[in-house]
Order: sequence, then structure tokens, then C-alpha cells
Amino acid sequence: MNSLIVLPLLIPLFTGTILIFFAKNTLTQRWISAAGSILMIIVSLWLAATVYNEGIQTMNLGNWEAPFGITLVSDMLSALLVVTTSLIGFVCLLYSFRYIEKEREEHFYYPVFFFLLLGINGAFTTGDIFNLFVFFEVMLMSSYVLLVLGGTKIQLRETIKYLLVNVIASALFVIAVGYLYSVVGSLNMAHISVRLAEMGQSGIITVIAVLFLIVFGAKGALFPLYFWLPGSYYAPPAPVLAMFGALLTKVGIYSIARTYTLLFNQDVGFTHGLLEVLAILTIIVGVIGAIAFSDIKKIIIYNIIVAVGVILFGVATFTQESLAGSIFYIIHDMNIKAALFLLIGIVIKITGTSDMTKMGGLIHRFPALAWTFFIAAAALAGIPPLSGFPGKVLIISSGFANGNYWGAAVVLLSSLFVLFSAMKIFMNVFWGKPETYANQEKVPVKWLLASPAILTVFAVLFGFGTEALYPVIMNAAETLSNPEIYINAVLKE
Amino acid sequence: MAFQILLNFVLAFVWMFLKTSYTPATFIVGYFFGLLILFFFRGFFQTRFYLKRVYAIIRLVLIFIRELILSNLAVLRLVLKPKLDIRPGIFALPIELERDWEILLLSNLITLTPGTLVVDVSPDNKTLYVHAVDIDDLNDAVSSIKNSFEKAIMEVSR
Amino acid sequence: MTAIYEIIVMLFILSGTFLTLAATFGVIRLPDIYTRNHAASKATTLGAMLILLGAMFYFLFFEDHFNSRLVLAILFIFMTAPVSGHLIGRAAYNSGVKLWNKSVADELARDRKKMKQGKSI
Amino acid sequence: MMKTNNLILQTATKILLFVIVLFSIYMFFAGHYEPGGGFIGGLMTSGAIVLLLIAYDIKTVSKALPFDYKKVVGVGLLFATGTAAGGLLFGKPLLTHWFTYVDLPLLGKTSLHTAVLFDIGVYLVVIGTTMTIIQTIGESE
Amino acid sequence: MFEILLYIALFLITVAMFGLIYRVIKGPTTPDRVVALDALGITLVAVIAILSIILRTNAFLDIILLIGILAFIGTVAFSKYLEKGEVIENDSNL
Amino acid sequence: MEIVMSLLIGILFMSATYLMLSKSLLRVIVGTGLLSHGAHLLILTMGGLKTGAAPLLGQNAESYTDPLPQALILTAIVISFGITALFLVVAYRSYQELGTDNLELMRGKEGNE
Amino acid sequence: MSLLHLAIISPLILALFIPLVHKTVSKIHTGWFLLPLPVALFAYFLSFLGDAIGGQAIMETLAWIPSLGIDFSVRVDGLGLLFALLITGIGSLVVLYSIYYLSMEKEKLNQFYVYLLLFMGAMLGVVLSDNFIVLYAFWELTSFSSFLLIGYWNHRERSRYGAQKSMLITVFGGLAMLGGIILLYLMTGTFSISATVAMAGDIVGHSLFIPALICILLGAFTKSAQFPFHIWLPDAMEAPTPVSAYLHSATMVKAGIYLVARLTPVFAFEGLWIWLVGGIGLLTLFWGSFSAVKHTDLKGILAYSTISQLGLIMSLLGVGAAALHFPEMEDGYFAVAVTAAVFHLINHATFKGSLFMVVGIVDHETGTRDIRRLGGLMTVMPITFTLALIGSFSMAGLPPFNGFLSKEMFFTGMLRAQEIGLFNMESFGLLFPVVAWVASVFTFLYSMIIVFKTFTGKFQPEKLEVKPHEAPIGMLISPVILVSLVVIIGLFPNLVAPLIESVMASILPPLLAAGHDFDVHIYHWHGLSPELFMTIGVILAGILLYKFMPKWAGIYNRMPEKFSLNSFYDKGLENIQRGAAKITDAYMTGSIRSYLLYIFTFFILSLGITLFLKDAFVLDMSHVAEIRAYELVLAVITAVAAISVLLAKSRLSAIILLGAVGYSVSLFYVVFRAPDLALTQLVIETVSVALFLLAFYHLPKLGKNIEDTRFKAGNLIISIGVGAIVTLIALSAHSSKMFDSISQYYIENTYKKAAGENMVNVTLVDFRGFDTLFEITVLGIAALGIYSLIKLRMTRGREQ
Repeated sequence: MNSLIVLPLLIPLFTGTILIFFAKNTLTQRWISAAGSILMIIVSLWLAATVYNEGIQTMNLGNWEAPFGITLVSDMLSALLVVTTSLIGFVCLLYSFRYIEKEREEHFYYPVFFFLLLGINGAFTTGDIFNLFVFFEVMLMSSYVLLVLGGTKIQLRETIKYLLVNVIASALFVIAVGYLYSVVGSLNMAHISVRLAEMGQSGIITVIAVLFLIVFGAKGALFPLYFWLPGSYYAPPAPVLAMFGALLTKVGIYSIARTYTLLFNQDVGFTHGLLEVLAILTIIVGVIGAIAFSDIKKIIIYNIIVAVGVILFGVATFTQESLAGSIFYIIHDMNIKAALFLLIGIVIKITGTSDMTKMGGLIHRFPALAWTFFIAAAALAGIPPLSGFPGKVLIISSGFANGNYWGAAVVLLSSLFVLFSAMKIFMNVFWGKPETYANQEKVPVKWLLASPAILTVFAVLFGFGTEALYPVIMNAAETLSNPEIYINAVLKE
Repeated sequence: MAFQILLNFVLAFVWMFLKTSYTPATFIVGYFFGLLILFFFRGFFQTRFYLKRVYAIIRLVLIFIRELILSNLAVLRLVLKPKLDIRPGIFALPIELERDWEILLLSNLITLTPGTLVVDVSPDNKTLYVHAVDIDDLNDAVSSIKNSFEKAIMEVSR
Repeated sequence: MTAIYEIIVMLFILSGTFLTLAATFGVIRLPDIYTRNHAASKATTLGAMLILLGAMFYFLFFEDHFNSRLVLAILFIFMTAPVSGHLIGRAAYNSGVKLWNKSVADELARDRKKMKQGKSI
Repeated sequence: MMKTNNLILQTATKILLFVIVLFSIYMFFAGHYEPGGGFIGGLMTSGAIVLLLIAYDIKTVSKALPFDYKKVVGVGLLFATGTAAGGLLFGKPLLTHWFTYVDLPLLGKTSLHTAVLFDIGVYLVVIGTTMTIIQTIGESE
Repeated sequence: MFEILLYIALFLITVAMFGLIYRVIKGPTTPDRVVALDALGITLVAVIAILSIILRTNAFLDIILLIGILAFIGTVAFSKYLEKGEVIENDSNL
Repeated sequence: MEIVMSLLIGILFMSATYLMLSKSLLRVIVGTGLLSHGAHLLILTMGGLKTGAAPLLGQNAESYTDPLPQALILTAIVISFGITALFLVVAYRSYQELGTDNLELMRGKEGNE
Repeated sequence: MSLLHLAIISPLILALFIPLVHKTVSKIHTGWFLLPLPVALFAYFLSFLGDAIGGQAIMETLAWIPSLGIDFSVRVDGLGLLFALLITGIGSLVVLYSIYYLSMEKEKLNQFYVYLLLFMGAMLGVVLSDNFIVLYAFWELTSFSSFLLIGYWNHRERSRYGAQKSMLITVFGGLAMLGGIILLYLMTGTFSISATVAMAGDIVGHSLFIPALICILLGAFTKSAQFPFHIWLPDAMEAPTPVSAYLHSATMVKAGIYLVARLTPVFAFEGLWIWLVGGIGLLTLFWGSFSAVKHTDLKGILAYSTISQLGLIMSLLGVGAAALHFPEMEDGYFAVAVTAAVFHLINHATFKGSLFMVVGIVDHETGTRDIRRLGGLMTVMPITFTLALIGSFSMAGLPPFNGFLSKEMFFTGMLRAQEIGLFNMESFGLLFPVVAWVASVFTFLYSMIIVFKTFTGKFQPEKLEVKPHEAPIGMLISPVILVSLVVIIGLFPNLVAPLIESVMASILPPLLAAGHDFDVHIYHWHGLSPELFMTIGVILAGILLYKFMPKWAGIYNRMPEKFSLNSFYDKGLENIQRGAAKITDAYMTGSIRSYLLYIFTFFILSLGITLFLKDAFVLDMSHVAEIRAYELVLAVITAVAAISVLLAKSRLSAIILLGAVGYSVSLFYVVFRAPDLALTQLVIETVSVALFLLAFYHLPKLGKNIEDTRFKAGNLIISIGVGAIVTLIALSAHSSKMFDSISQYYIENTYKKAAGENMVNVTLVDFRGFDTLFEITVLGIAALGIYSLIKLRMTRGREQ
């Protein structure tokens, strides 16, 4: 029993709650939130180290033995994701200090921000399918609030769409849990896995698996369910967008990865085959969207969708290698998407528009911004030795190895279009004749740039330090590809 | 009145102390003796002996229940009569009650008895506007309410 | 003994049911909102109260269980039903629902008119 | 719109309010044994306050109940979190509850249960939330 | 016999409820609906009371009081809404 | 009974879907309400109906109804209440800002003003 | 980390310091700080020459991601060394040249030199690493640095265009190559190049072999600007001339050649390789030289000339690969093509480098590169003229320069290609020498154009913006050195013979193993061989064509612009983007209804099909609960209420009906013995209704049903589908109950361990208290959100 596992949840919960009391005092809010965030990072790193050294950490909440109570499970994957979430949270927070308007700060921006982190970390950590739903709701509710906070027209309009889609997805989640409970009579994921293995995957379980795919796919922006994403993510301010883009869809992906490795791992031909097709289609539509627009926000937003496809392709391939690739890639993508959104946030703040045809020449005044963006864009495209590369190589090679040549080729080629879309931004925004913008003096570029710069440095280090991370990620992939480990850790048989 | 009840309770507890027995039975006995004492010394209080009021309340309830049953039957007859020959309308009911809760009580009683329903209270709280299903005789209706309910309430409150 | 208890309980319940039915009948049959309100706010209430009493006696007799909440509920309904009836009636009147055309008097409208004139003068 | 005389409603509310609040508290404490609990208790209490709001108006009510309901939410959350985290201090998992039976005068054998503390948190959050929502919507122009 | 009578009562009340629902749907004015709704709430109490007897459980008796309270609050809210267009006033003295 | 319930749930979902596909925002919100009702009933049905007394030990019955789905539903009810409330406020705020409650008029190509 | 590694990444390290140096020492041209590095590196690599010629390969390994088989291994053999020397040698000269070419005041030298150093390091990495992945990494880095260098003058539209084009095409190739690498890895299990070469024989028949081959060739062809990927190279000429000289003629474009040479021992056993490499090379050779003639921009001509020369080398490598099929042939019969390739590689670097520099000088001193505005510069710039003359003649293949020698060997190789008795070469082999000859004619032609149109003829100072004069001496040093190399190698070709031998040993190791040794001797005089006649023919035909150029140049206009590859690329790119926008706009309607339609349709289809395919629908009535009449009635009431919501005309009735459904649901909770649920549902329902009423004050009345019938019918079908699916799954899920619920535990332990009696509540606060904790958090967030939503009204336009 190690109480470390709950701290990444308790700290944001506690911080967020405390922050409610200081609504009108922005300075205090900033200090408290910074402290909470740093604490989160420390704790989550510690947790990850513990998981790595001592194996999967579990906690039976309320001291009720699994599967009867709720069990928190931190395997390597979830610990890694928690670490990444905490880091990105901190960075976005730093950025928010100078980016978010005072009015928003005074209207519970920070508390809700922490609740969002709480929801995400919780979803990564819980080992109970219904508890996962609850954390989803924490996350979603915070995201609704962050999305609409400020109440501008576009925010309201997009929030309606986002809300509606997610309400439906949540309802489907509930019924999916209901169906599953009906068949197996349990909620603990490890226990469900055991029971499913015992009974063999009957047809109805496959149907439920597909239903879960729809549920998580809607949150994770899988192919026919992603439509809400581009519009909704367009609305909020950059740090919120960065949080959304980096973290929210990843929770959906994580859930798919978790359920499709732990629970529905028997009728792989059907379920994972479907997932694979959808993943490839996701990549394609993402790419199409990414090259279609001259709006920098939208370009990056569509890149989220591409990444979703790539990661899920790895999950669908379902070998230890491909899973490792997906884990590499998901961490990379969280990091780099946050960086990119924060960067274009600065650009938008400077130029006052997000249409890249209306900008140009920023490199001359803001070279550091330009180069950070350049590196981030290269990392996004998976250019070695930056962070996207190892994951992509693993995903592609396992795709090829499993005979899915077309899928792997799509993943491979998607990099080209991703790069194209990102470089389009670089060339249009940063290159060209320098222009002057009304806001350019007022924007605290140095401060704001610190956050994406940190993330970009991570991206570089991640690439060079792949070897250091490799055992960790293989550890995570092993747990994913071999449910026994997870089950034994939870049920302690 | 509140003071009298409180005193009665205190007396009951004192009785319990004296008996050093803390059962409900002792309490009831103590209460009863306290009541007796209060009755005898009722002249020392400005207000009436409170049990009288209790009696008034009980009477009110009885009147009310009688009215309720009677008029319910009346309405039943009305409703179930094959031909609908009612003559509804709203009439004004001047009242003498002043306190909020008295008015509330009266209007509740009026409303609860079938056939009449308080629609509004005038801004100066002097008139109730009552809707009646069948106003056969306006004055009859007014006086019956005034005689039965209002008087009974007055009994309770004054 | 049980039979007597059963008969008592049943008496309450059936009469309550009958009242409720009658009330519904009234609600459907009566011509305007005000008259319907009479039926609904009283007969129904009384009917429900009778049924509740029946239930209370049932639990008292057969399960040996005196349920205070039931009594409380009866009292509560007793207290609130007229207030609700009054409120609805007033709301209907104030939101401009006309009385049935065969209504014989509307002193409220008369007084209000007076008041308005008084104010305007 | 002419002003209406709310006398009947307001007077009735004054009386019913106490009944409802008392009932809600009963519900709250009954939770562990009978139907009820923090949610319903909280919702009933806020139901009572809503009744007040309807019968009177926001200004009057907030004068009588000068709470910042958002902070009530905060306090409730702190309560629940604190109770939950209490177990951690004793080396037990989160949310480990503890109970004992004591003999209290008048009330008899009663169980003292930390789950009740947790439920108080729930109760407060529910009140805070409902009231925040209703009050802000009501206040908005 | 007792059982059967209970069921009959339940049936009759259900019939009554249908009548009320008819009024809810038919209207014609909104206050009509509210009246019917209020009555429905009270009828619901009766239904639950009878159900409790049928199911021989006292677990639902709390619900009766609750419905009583709620029906009242609901009716108050509805009628206030009908009358003023808003349920909660900011300041009624204005 | 489960079969009847399943049908009923299907009807609830159907109505909800139909409402959510309509153009009026208010209808959509009502639809989400129906949707959550359906989902909650579904969990209850899936847990098995009427398998015993109400899950109160005070009932002293031999068997009890499965309490777990009930706990889940309770959680879900409360959550969907929170969401409905938020949705309602979002709806009214957007009506204020956008001047319409017609979803078709709220398209705004992918976030463009 | 060995010295070798350090040598490779030293340019990258230096690049980090350049901005600093540029900032602190602004008085001195930044180039001077740079220059020592390539020179030192050149010297350093020269020191490996002995080993390489001795046939030894030096190998150093540095772990990077050993777990994935990715190591920064460096292997210096003949091939690698040759390229390393080219890179550092020409690099030194280019840096020197650039110091005079680029003005200190006007240009952003820090950026320029950073890019250049990045490129230099990357290129060294490409040619020296022995790990495919590392090679690929450096490969992409060259693409990126090239992108940055082409876009160096990024305020120009053309620069950005060229940069984007080059990047798209080369990165595309790079990715294809990555795919090939991965395929190779799957066959061999290693990313090591030398290990792969060693395993070459084992993988030939593998099913992935051909795809891998094609993928890798795509990489090589795009990088080396082979037809049809050559289109990026002319546009890359927007880069400053030193860059063109360095990247786009001498080094980067040869990375593809390097790759082909490097992998010849792996792939050459496949006939396709010979056809593809040889054929595409030849095609490029022809097309490049043919297209070069029509250009009037000196750099454009040189660009096409580079394309054609690269094609030449490529075709030689392709033909030379045949040597591996005939190890029994006498020494060098087919391998002579490889010899020619290597030799020409060296020669091309010398003469083309010098020519670029010359063109740069002309551009720099006259302000234009348009041959229509130039002419008669011979007198003004005599030294430059001489340099140009020698370079061009060498390019044209005229004796006594080095170009002549390699051209002769090229003809030899092509002539022998007919005799390869494999892969239908018998029938089509004749094409090789014919095409080669025609291409050579055009090569001759454009070489002449470069020299004579620029330096002879009428001097037209009026068309120039500046007064031309001879270049400063510093600018001339580099071309002079290169031109002297042209002459020296031309006269004493066997100086480089040992180097060529060692390179060939790297390209054709199996031959070495088979007992051959490469004994390269290059002769000026072969006797009256066919090659000689071919050369004479080239000269004659060339002169004729030059004389009558105006008469036949019209054929260039015959080819409509819109069928050219360039416009194909432009149109393609534009159409892709426009098409993408169109597609995206078509389904991203912004209407939530369409999104919901997609989602619901997917829901119905995917689940329906799964149900059907998996035969998942089961109905088992054995453990269903009995139905009571009142329950049925309740169900009917609920259903009726739910359906009437659809028909509700006023918002109030909609809410009332919703409430009715809610209340019926709570009645169900009563019926199904869930008192807590019933309580909560009731309260929540009431509060919700109150909320609705509250919000109504701010909401409009429910409009009429504006939907038309078709709209409604569509909705109805979808809705019925959703309902049906939910029901079907519910029935089957309930029928396939396999296990008892875990809740028996709760029933047993609620009192014992949790001291409660209400199991639901105990579950909520104890067993599953965690859910509750966060569910109230959700409520709290909602409260905060609603509060801020109403209180905070930011004006529009501040954020967006």
C-alpha cells in the first residue's frame, strides 16, 4: 500500500478547492496554483519512479478488497501519462499567468483548470470502469467550463456543440457500462478481464466492445465521431486550447488502449480490425483537414486528429512493439501539441488574427519564437532525432510486420502532410516581409515563450534520450500487451 | 401563551428532578401537575389560560372536518350530476383578521372546503376574493364563512 | 381481528380512491380552470389523505410500525394543498384566464378596476 | 404587471420551511440506515431555500442567509476531501472509514461514523451548487 | 381479497391519473395543466402508498412526504412563473 | 419485465434522439434529459429487476435487489443534473448573445465568426 | 564518442555558437570564423585516405537507442571517405567564396552560416553513418537545412516557393526511404548498413524485397533530382549562389547517388534495380540536358545541367550493378561503368562547382544571370572567362579536361550495357548508348551556351544595372582551385585512381570477395574506339545545333506549359489543398445536427452490423422478472409521455412532459425497489423543472416546428434505429448474463464492516465513496461554471 498513487488526484482536487476561496485575488491564485502544480509534478515523478522500480501500484480505496471497492491502479502507462499531464499542466499554467485576462482569472479559471487536471489524472489512474466514467465527467465538466469561460459568441456557440456531443457520448458510456455489468457482473477492469477470459468473447461482448469504441472514440476524436472537435477547440483561448489539444483526446485514446488491451482482447480480428480501419480513416481525414485551411489554429487542430489516428493504429496492431510505439507517440504528441498551441497562441496574440495569410515576417522580430516553432513543427512531423520519431518508427514497423502495408504507408505518408501543414504556417507566418502589428509591443513574448520552449526542449531531449525512456516504455507496453500482469497486480492472486 | 407552555415544561422537568426519575411517564405526570398549577394561578397572567386555546383549536379542527366532509359530498354531487348547472363566480369576503397566520389559516380553510377557493388577497389584507363553484346566495356564503371559520379562528387567536 | 383491520384499511383506501376518481372526473368535466381547480385541489387531496391514512393503519396493524413520516406527510399535504390551489387560481386569474362564461360574478375584477381608477385619479 | 399580495404564500412558506429543513436533516442522518443521505438531504435543504426565493425574492433571502454559496461548495469539497484523505494519515487507503458505537444519553446506542463527515461534505456541496445555480440565474438580467 | 382490492384501487387511481394526464395534454390553458399536474403529484402519493402496501415495505414512505414537498414547490414555481414570467425575482419591492 | 423495460428504454432513446436532431435548442436539451432517463433505467434493468427486497438491511428479507446499479445510477443522476443545469445556462446565454435558439442558425463554419 | 563522431557533429556544435559570435564580433565577417572548420575536417579526413585505399574500413560506434538497434555508428570506407572529402573540401571553398559573395552589412550572416553548418554536419552524417536510422535522421536534416537555405531570402515569393517545393519532394522521398529502411529491417533484423550488406544474399527472394527497393530508390531519386522528381532543383536556385554550388550541385544532390552506390550490393541482385537505376538515370540525363538548352538564366541552365549529370552518374551505377551478376567476367568489363560513375562524380564536383561560382561572380558583378542581357564579358572579366571556359569544356567532355575522360568511360559503360544478358537487356540495351549520345549532344550544346553567350558576342552594358568589372581576388580563389583540379585531374587522372578503387570496393564488395581486385587505370587514348567516334559525333552535332539554334529552338515552345511536370506539381498542390478544403467544408457543416447524424448513423451501422455479423442477438427469457399489470401501465404512461414530448408545441408542455417522464421513472424506481433512487430522482426532477422555468425567462418561446417533412422523416428513421439498437443490445446483454454480480459482497458486508443498513448509501459513501467524491466535484465545477457564465460577459473580439 502506497499512498503515493492518490496524490496526483488529491493535490489538484485540494488546490482547486482552495482556489475557490481566493477568486478575487489573482496574485494569490497564481502562487497557490503554481505551488500545487509543482507539487503535482514532483509527486507524479515519484510515482512513476516507484512504479518502475516496484511494479504496478494499486490502492484499494476505502480498504475494500478488489474487486469490490474501487481500485486505483497505476501501471507504467498511466504513471507516464500522469507525469506528462502534470508537466503540461504546469507549463500551461505558467503561460496562463500572462495570457489569460484578469476577468477570466477572477471567474474561477484556475480552480477549474485544476479540476481538469484532476479529471485527466483520475481517468489515467482508475482501475474501475464506472469510476472512469466519473472522471470523464469531471474532466468534461471542467472542459465545458473552460471552453465557455468568457462567454463570447463563438465560445457559446461551440460549447453547445461540444456539450451536446459529449452528453450523448456520456449517455452511451453509461449504457455501455450497464451492458457490460449485465454480462459480467463486475466493474473492476481487472476482474472483468478475468471473467471475460473465462467466458470467452461471445458475440455480445464484441458488440459492447464496439460500443465502447464509439464512446471513447467520440471523446478521442476517432474517425466518424470527431466532427465536434475542430469547431469546439477553435473557441477557447490558447492555454485552454493547449490543454484540450494535448490532453483531452488522449484520455479517450488511453481508454481505448486500456479497454482494448485489457478487456476486449479476444476477438481481435474483428474489434481491432475495425479500430485499425477507423484509425487509418482518421489519419486521412485529419490530413485532409490539416492542409485545407489557412487558419493556423485549425491546422494544428486537425493535426490532433492525425495524431489520434496514428496512435490508435498502433493500438490496433496490438503487438508489444506497436503498443510501445503508441505510448512513445502519445507522450510525444501530448508534449508537442501543447507546445504548438501555446506558440500559435503567442502568434495570435501578437497579430490579432489566426489567418496566416494576414501575417508574415515574424521571424525578424521574434526569432526565438520562430525557431521554437520550427523545431516543434519538425518534431510534430516525426523528424528524427526529435520526439515523434521513435514512436512512429515502432508503429510503422509493427504495422508492416503485421502485414498491414497500406495502413503503415498511410501513417508514414501522413508525416509528409503534417510537415507540409506545419511548414505552411512557418513560411506564411514567420517568413516573408516583416509587418507591424498593433499588439506586438504589449505581448509579453519572453514570458509566454518560456512555456512552449520548455516543452520543445522536452521534445528534443525525448528524442535524444529515447534510450533512457525505452525500458520505461517497454515496461508500459508489456503491461498493456500482457493483461496478466495488470490482473495479478490488482487482484493479487 | 408561549410563556405558559414553557413554564409548564419547566415545571414538568422540576417534577422529574424531584422524583429523580427521567422517564416519559414522570414527565407526563409532572406536566399534568404543572398544568393544574397554571390553571389555578391563571389570574396572574395577562393572557388567557392556554388550554382554552387548545380547546379552541380542537373545536376549529372539528368544525373544519365537518365542513370538509359535508362540502366534499356537495361537490361530489355537483360533479357527478349529469347536468352541469352550476353558477360559479368570484366574490369579495371582507375579513377582520389581522395577523398573517390568521389570514393564512382562514384562506386555507376556505380553500380546503370544496366549493370555495381563495383567489386573491387585497393589498391591504382586508378582503379575500373567493371563487365559489356555486354562488346560490352570495350573502349566505359570506356569512357562513364568517360565522364558522373566522369566528373559530378568532377564538383561537384572541 | 385481521379481518377487521383489513376492512378498516380497505375502507380508507377505497374511499380515497373513489374521491380521487371523482376529482379527476371533475377536472375533466368542469368548464373552466377555476372550477377544475376546486376539484383538483380538494377532492384529490382528501382522497390521497385517506389513502395515506389507510397505509398508515396498515403498517400500524400488520407491520407493527408507526410511521411518523406518513403522518407528517398527511399534515404537510393538508397544509400545502390549499396554498397550492390558491396560488394556481391566482396565477390563472392574473395571467388573464377568463372565467367561464356562465359565471355570475367577478368582484375581484370590479375592485381592481376601482383601485386603478382610484390611483389614476 | 401589477404587484401581487404574496401574504398567503409567504406566511405558509415561513411555516413549511422549518418542516422541510427538519425533514432534510432527518433524511441526511437517516442515510446510512434508511433511504436518504447527503444528496437528498442537501437537495431538500436547497429545495426549502428555493421555496423561500420563490415566495420572497433574492434580495430578501440573501439578507437573511448571507452565504456565498460558491464558498459553501468549497467548504463541502474540503470536508469530503479531508475526510477521505484522513485515512492516509493513518497509513490506510483513501476513504477508509472508521466507526464505533457509543452510548449517548437519550439517543441510546449510536454509531459514530466518519462516513457521516463525508456525507456532510456531500450535503454542503449539493446545497452550494444548487443555490449557486439558482441564485445566479435568478439574479441575472 | 385484500390484495385484489388493492390492485383494484391501484387500477382506479391509474385511471384517474390518465384522466389528469388528459387534462395536462389537452390544456387548454397552461394553468389547467398546472392544476392537473399538481393533482398528479398528489395522486402519485396515493399510488406510492398503495404500492408500499403491495410490496409490504416501508422503504418508500419517505418518498411520500418528499413528493408532497416537491409537488408543493413545483406548483408554487409553476404558478409564480405563470404569473410573473419569472420564478425568482431579484427584488420584489421594485 | 426486463423485456418491457428494454422496449421502454428503446423508446426513450428514440424520443431523445429525435429531439436532439431537431433545430430548437430547447428541444435538444429536453432530449438530453430523456436520454439520461433512458440510460439510468438501462443500468437498473441490466442489474436485474425485482430480485429481492429494497437494499435496506432493515427490511430483513432473504434476498435483496442488487444495490450496486442503484449506486451507479445515483451517481449518474447527479452528474447529469449538473450537466443539464450547465447546458440550460449555456443555452440561455447563447440565446442572449447570438439572438437565436435555432441550431441551424448557429452553425458558424467551424468556429469562424 | 570518438573523434570521428566529434568530427561529424562539430559543424552542428559550431552552429550553436555562430549567433553568439556574430553578435559579439560584428566587425569581422562571420565566415572567417567558420572557414577553419571545414579545412581542418578536410585534413582530418585526408588522414583516413591511407586506410581506405588499403581496403580498411574504420568503424566507431556510439550508443543512441541500442534497444531499437539504433546506434550512431560511423564507418569510414572508400565511398564514405570520398564523399566526406567532397563535402569538406568543397565546403571549405564555398565558405571562402561566400565570405566575398555575401555582404556583411546587408545579409543575416548568422542565419546563413548556421544553416550551412547544419547542412555540412548533416551531410557528413549521411555519408559516414553505418546505421540506416541515423542516416535517415541526417538525411532529413539535409532536407531541412536546404529548405532554410533556399528560403534564405524569404521575403521573396520565389524563395519560399522553391523552399517549400524542395522540402516537400525531398521529405517525401525521405519518408519513402524510411519505409524502405523499415522494410529492410523487417527482413534483416538490423539497422546496420554493413550488416545489411553482408546479409544481402539472404533477403533477395523475400516478399518485402521489391517494395523496400522501390521505397529506397524513391528516397534516392528525389534527393538526387531524378526524373520526374527533378523539378525542385531548378527552383532551389533561389538560394544564394554559394549554396547552389555547394548543396545543389556538389554535395546534397549526390546523397541519392551515395545511397544508390551504398546499397548496390544489397539490391543489385534484383534486375529491377538495374532497370530502374539505369533507366531513370538515362531518362534524367536526357531530359535534363534537353531542358537545359531552353533556359536563359545561367543558374537555370546549370540546374538542369546538374540534373542531367546526376542522371548520368545514376545510369552508370545502374548499368555497373550488372557486374555483380557476372562475377566471372573479366576485370572491369561491366564494372567500368561504376568506375566511370565514381570518376565522374569527382569531376562533376570540380567543374560544376567552379561553374556555379563563376555564374555567381557574373551575377554578383553584373546584377543579372540572364544570358539575353549578358554578352561580351570576356574582355571585362578575363579570369572569370577562363575559368568558365575550362569548366564548360570539361562539362562538354572535351579533352584534355577531366570531363572528357569520364565521358569516354561513360560511353564505354553504355556500350557494354547492351551485352548484359539479363532482364531483356538484349532487346532494349541498344537504347542505352543511343540515349547517352543524344544527351551528350545537348550537354555539349548548353556548355557552349554558358560560355559563349555570356562571355563572347556583343557587350550590352545598357542592359545591366551596374558596371561590370572583374571579381575581387578572394572570390576567385575558390573557382581557381576547382578549375585547377579540373585541369590536373584531366592531365593526370590516375592520381585519383586509388581513391576510385577503394570506392569501388565499397560499391561492389562481392566482386572483391570473389577474388577480383579493382585495378583502375584511366587512359587518355583508347585507340580508335567507338567511344572516340561518338565523342567526335557529339562535337559535330553540337556545333551544328548551336549554329542553327534559332531554327529549331521552337520545339521547346511546342510543349505546352500546362503539361509540364512543374505545372503538374503546382496544380496538384493547389488542387490538393482546394480539394481538401472542399471536402472538409462539405462535411464540416458547422451544424451540430449533421455531426449528430454522422455519429448516430455510425452508431446504428457499426453496432447493427456487429450484432448481425457476430450473431450476437440472443433472447433468454429464463430469468426475467414477472410483469405486473400496473408496471405495464406505468411503462405505457412513460412511453406515451416520452413520445408526446416530440409533439409538444409549447415549451412549457415540453417541460411538463419531461417532468412526467421523470416522475414515472422515479415510480419505476419505486417499483423496482430502489427507494434512494426514487427520492433522488424526484428531487432532481423537481429542481430541474424549476431550473427550466428559471431559464425560460431568458429563453424564447418554442418556435413552430420549422422542420419540413423530409427532415422529420430522416430524423425519425435515425431515431428509431438508435432506439432499436439500444433495445436489441439490452435484450441480448441481459440474456447473456454469465456471472453473479459482485454485489453479494455488499449485501453481506454492509452491516458487518461498514456499520450501515442502507446498502446503496453505504456503497455511495463507503464502498464506492470515490465516485461520490468526484461526482460532487462535478457538481461544484458546474456551479462555478454557471456562475462565471452568467457573471462574466467578455466583449467579443478580444480573444479571437
